[in-house]
Amino acid sequence: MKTIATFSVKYSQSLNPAAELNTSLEQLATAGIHSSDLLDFYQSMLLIRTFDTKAIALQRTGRLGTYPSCLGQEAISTAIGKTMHAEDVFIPGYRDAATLICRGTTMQQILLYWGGDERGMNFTGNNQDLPYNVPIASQCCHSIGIAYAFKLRREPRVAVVVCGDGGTSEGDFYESLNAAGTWQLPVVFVVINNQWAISVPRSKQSGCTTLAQKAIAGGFSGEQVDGNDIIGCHLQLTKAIENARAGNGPHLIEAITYRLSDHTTADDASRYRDADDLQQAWREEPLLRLRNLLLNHQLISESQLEAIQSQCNEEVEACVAEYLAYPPQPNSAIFEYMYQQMPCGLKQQLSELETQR
Amino acid sequence: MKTIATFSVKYSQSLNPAAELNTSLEQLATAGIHSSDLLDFYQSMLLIRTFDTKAIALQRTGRLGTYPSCLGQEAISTAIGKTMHAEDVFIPGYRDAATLICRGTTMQQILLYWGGDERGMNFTGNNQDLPYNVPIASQCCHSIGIAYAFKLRREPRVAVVVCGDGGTSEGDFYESLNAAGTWQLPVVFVVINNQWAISVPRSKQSGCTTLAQKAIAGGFSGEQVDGNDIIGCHLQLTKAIENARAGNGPHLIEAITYRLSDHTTADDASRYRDADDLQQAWREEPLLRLRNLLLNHQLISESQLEAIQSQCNEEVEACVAEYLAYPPQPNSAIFEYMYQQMPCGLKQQLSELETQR
Amino acid sequence: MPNLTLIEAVNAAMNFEMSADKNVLVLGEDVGVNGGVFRATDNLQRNFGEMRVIDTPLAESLICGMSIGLAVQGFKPIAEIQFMGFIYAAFDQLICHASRMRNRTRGRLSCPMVLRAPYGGGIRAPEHHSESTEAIFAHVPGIRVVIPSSPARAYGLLLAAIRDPDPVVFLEPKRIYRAQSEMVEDNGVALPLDVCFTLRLGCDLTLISWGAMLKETLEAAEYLAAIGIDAEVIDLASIKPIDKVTILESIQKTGRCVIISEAPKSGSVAAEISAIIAEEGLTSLLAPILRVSGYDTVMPLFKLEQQYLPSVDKIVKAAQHVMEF
Amino acid sequence: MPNLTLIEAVNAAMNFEMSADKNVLVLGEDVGVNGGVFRATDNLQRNFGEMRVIDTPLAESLICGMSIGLAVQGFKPIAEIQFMGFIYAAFDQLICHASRMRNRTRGRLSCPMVLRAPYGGGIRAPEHHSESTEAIFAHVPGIRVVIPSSPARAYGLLLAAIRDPDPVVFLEPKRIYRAQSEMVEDNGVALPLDVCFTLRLGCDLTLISWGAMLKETLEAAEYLAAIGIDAEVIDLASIKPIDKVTILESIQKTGRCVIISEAPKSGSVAAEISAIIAEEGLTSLLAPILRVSGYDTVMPLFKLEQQYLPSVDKIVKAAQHVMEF
Ligand SMILES: Cc1ncc(C[n+]2csc(CCOP(=O)(O)OP(=O)(O)O)c2C)c(N)n1
Ligand SMILES: Cc1ncc(C[n+]2csc(CCOP(=O)(O)OP(=O)(O)O)c2C)c(N)n1
Ligand SMILES: [Mg+2]
Ligand SMILES: [Mg+2]
Repeated sequence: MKTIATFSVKYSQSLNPAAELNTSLEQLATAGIHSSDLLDFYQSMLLIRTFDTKAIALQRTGRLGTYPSCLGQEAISTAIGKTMHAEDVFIPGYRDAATLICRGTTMQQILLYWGGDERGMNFTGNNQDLPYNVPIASQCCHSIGIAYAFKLRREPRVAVVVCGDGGTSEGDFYESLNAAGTWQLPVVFVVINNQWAISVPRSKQSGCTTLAQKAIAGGFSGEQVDGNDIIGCHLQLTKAIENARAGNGPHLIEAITYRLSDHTTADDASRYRDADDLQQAWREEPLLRLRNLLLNHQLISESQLEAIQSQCNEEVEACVAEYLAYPPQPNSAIFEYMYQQMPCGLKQQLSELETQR
Repeated sequence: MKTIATFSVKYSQSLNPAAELNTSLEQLATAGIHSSDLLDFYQSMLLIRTFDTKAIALQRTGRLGTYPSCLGQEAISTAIGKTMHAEDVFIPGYRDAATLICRGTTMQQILLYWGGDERGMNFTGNNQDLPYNVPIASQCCHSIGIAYAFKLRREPRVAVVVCGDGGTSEGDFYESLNAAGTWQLPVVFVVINNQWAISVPRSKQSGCTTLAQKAIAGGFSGEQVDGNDIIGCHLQLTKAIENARAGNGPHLIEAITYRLSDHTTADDASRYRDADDLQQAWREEPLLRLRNLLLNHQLISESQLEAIQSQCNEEVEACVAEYLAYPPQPNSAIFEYMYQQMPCGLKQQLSELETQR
Repeated sequence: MPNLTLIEAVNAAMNFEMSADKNVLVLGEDVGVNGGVFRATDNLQRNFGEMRVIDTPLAESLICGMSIGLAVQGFKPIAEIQFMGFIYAAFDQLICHASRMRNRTRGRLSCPMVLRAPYGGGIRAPEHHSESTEAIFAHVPGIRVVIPSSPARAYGLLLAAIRDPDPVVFLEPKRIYRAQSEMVEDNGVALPLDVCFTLRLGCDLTLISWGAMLKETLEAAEYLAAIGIDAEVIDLASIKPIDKVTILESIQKTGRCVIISEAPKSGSVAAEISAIIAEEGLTSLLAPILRVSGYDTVMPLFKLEQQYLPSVDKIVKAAQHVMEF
Repeated sequence: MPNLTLIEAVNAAMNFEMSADKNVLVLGEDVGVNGGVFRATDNLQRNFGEMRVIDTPLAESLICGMSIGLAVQGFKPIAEIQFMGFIYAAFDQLICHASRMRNRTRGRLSCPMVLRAPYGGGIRAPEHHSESTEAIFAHVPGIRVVIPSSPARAYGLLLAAIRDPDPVVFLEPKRIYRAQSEMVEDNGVALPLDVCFTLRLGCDLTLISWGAMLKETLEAAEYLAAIGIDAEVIDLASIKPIDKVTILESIQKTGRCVIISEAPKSGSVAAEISAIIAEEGLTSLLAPILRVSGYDTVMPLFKLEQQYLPSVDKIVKAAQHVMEF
């Protein structure tokens, strides 16, 4: 027997839970991450956490539908938003408010969507990004078409698609990996491994030691990164995205993080999850370590931190107010976007709706 | 960055195209393959080749429907049939007449099926084996349920499922790999890589260097074997199947072979395939090398070989005669097996059929 | 005799049959410790262990496909698809394999499995969580499609589905999972499949519905009774095969029919019922057969879902229209 | 003006539109060098290159899903599913995404794609190669379903489908791929979608059919004419949305209707047509609406497929029954 192929999966982390950086701030700057970027990261992560808390409060008080919190996943989600270029296309799942906000989706739109209003997906800034995606992993196939479009038009653009640890069990995920490898497409897959698919732990989702190794089945490389370390996430994402942009093909990043919240507001994680596990996960969450890094290196003061928090609160409150004041869609909105031209039969049904109610 | 996982894929071959064995006959006997086995292998492979030739002739003369030849793939397909135990379950695709015949399906049944008669799938000997499977790779999921059943009942049985190189692109294939790995099921996946999925060459099917490495995405091991070398196939299959039987979980074997025929009798491979490639493949086909091994080691004489051929011819002719004389199914056969109890509505439709024609 | 909601009745039926028959298995996403997102499988894993109540990886085609493998091996799998909106990836396995195993093998192998899924709108759920596409399944030869509309019928029909030797798609109207409790004796007595249930006798017109819409349909019948219109109400229950006899007999008596369902109108199960009557009961008809249904649109997000779903008012208007014809 | 078979017309339409519009792409299994297993895409890769005529890996969900990605990026993909029997794995992408992209994003993104597939029985094909499940697609809001029944209509309707701004499932009746040739001007002129084609005017009864069954339907009409029954023959062509106006006008004239299709009877498109008439044209009806169709069984393997498929004789008998009613 002779060995005909070998593969490996690497792990990286720049900022550990104790807020220790594996490099110096100077070196980080050479790598393109300046202190101002760190502040910017922090601000964005705090904004999304503030938003998230508020969204749950809105749901609890009947002013929003079921909402999937991204508590604990702010680092990887923000890093994706910060690393991608405006002209790239983001293909989200449903827990990706952080990335979408970085890319230009307004918080009002996100609230509209989870408030049961299609207008939430009419993104204004990032208007080529795909809308929220609920059927798990189905979005991966879309990223293949989008990346193929870039390649065919010879545009230096990249498709970035995310899915969860649960998503890696779906056929669509693998069919997409295989296609990306076959055509060497400019697509980066980010698997946000938050350890849970609703109540199913990572260990029951797959017998693989890493989810990153799934890329090997697509014929390209995969790696793990500490998904709670926004610096490491940004560095590795930058390499992957710029490589893809340069025509070097696809890559997969498995970001190790933890879903600190219930699956959604309709879920009760205490039914299936150990309180100790959760406690441990809280010690590794992404905001605190970045906050401590900033404080330890005197990049920010306690009072500045407070100011940022107030600013986030204000921004979120303003958006919530706008959301709550949003005029409702007319009933005809059920019909208007089914086809570019409304067929006769639909016109008849619409007029029935208008007259019969 | 630290390496957290490494993987490799191995290749093995025992009998090369020049009929050279990488070991001695004595050692082979210690490994469980005796000269009598080699003769038995040859006889089975010759039978299927004879059958295959005849089936194509029947199709060309209007006495059989579309037929997918297994020309060139006799070694791996026969090896599977010879290695599995009777109590194991085989989950075929559509090009697996060789394996089915080894397991007890009659040639009449195989002809009935390709002759457009469902009775061909009412296998008599191997009556727990699944019927032919046409929707590519969908059978992989069935193998998971079957292997799970063995595990749940603590039976020392193994499910063996095959698919083609094309089949490895389907979601069902990967979902099954992942499930097999998650539950450590007694299932062996055999990917019969015959280099073509109709007109699509292996290189356009996947960017992977090997198809064996797809197993890594399932969290278990995969290997390549020369699929035209029945000795190597048998040895590697034995290890995989007995390992699975012993509770050591799944394994994947990619058997490298070549589809010497058109995809089916409805296909014309000369439209898309190089004549030189085909010529080269003929030099590596499985029967000739085993025949030469037997002759070189004086395990058989030319006249014995002729006798075997006549015997195969007779056996095939007898089955064909039986097939051609088979009484047709009555029209009611369309309805009879839809449900265990025929619902009223179907009874009404059946009586319409009986009276209206 | 316990007072059960529909979802509790579903749970009780599975629990009963798993106790009675060790070949009955449950599998799906989150069906284990979590007991299913609606708690349909609550306590089953505790009662019957991890090997018989299986949390699968997140893969619907696998769930349906492995159920087929289990079924041909003599088990009776009850597979849960978390919401009907996610059942489509399992459709290929259902139509190509589950529905055909018996026919393809001339009875050598068969596929006694149940594919359960919550379906329908009206609970302010997120996108893809409110559809009702039962018509798609009702067109597939070789399967049964069953929809209960009360706790007692959920209990009895699910037992029947599990015991049935052929594949059954069992769709649960999630809007009424907890709408009503009733006394359900947990005695393992199944209800018949392939028959309708006449919930209300009447002689003026026939209202046919299934699942959650029976709530509005029965309310409409009450209202109609108050204004002097005596409606017969039929719960279709078995969506496939359809019990033509009960329907045609009712139409023969009433001569008028309104069919109520929340699925998009075109190509719905309501169309099949209408076609059956137009084919075999036309001479009884005194008025057009009306369908009160969802629209030929995507189910809107929840802000507008009440505009989409048929209302009592709409049913009443349709009934009046038919009566005045 | 070339004499084209239906399959040649399909090829010509794609070739025309790929020349006219560089955003039109073709993708699928074996569509490249091999030109498709039925030669629908013959020469397209030679004419337009490997980047625009794409041999995909063997994965139907991917084919449909990547078409969606291409479409939202402004391309107009024409995806081929090799046989309708293998389209189900693509159904999830079609119903959850392709059909909804415009609606979900309030028009921001749209999905102008065509999903082509050969369908139907009668060519002695292997298992899973002879089904007709158009009813399943016709129930999906947000898509169009189109079936041609002659070379000229294949050409004109496929052009319309490619140019349509919304997703179209285009089903090709493979039994008549090469049954007939006719003059088809390759001039890029599309036919309208959403309308029926009246192939024969008549006043005694209306025969409605689509796809390959129009062959037997037209033959039956000839036979009926010979015995004094004057049948109007309508080619449905657009299976979704259905052109109710043409159908109801015809029924108003004839008062009698037989619908012919090879799909299993229950829940078929024939049921929807029947329901439309029972709802909006009942007062014109002089006789029951009969469906001559396949049975509620799996399409048998080819030894028995002729017993399954509706025959001219069966259509004639149904028509006579309706006339004598
Ligand atoms: C195809 C499909 N099946 C099932 C569901 C129901 N569901 C919603 S979220 C979820 C778990 C997803 O887990 P993961 O992919 O890890 O993402 P996470 O929720 O952790 O972000 C499930 C099963 C769905 N939305 N889509
Ligand atoms: C799901 C599905 N898609 C498409 C087809 C049509 N088809 C039949 S065989 C084939 C190629 C299969 O190639 P491979 O898996 O390598 O097996 P081989 O024919 O080489 O044995 C295709 C595309 C099918 N049978 N099933
Ligand atoms: Mg997760
Ligand atoms: Mg192959």
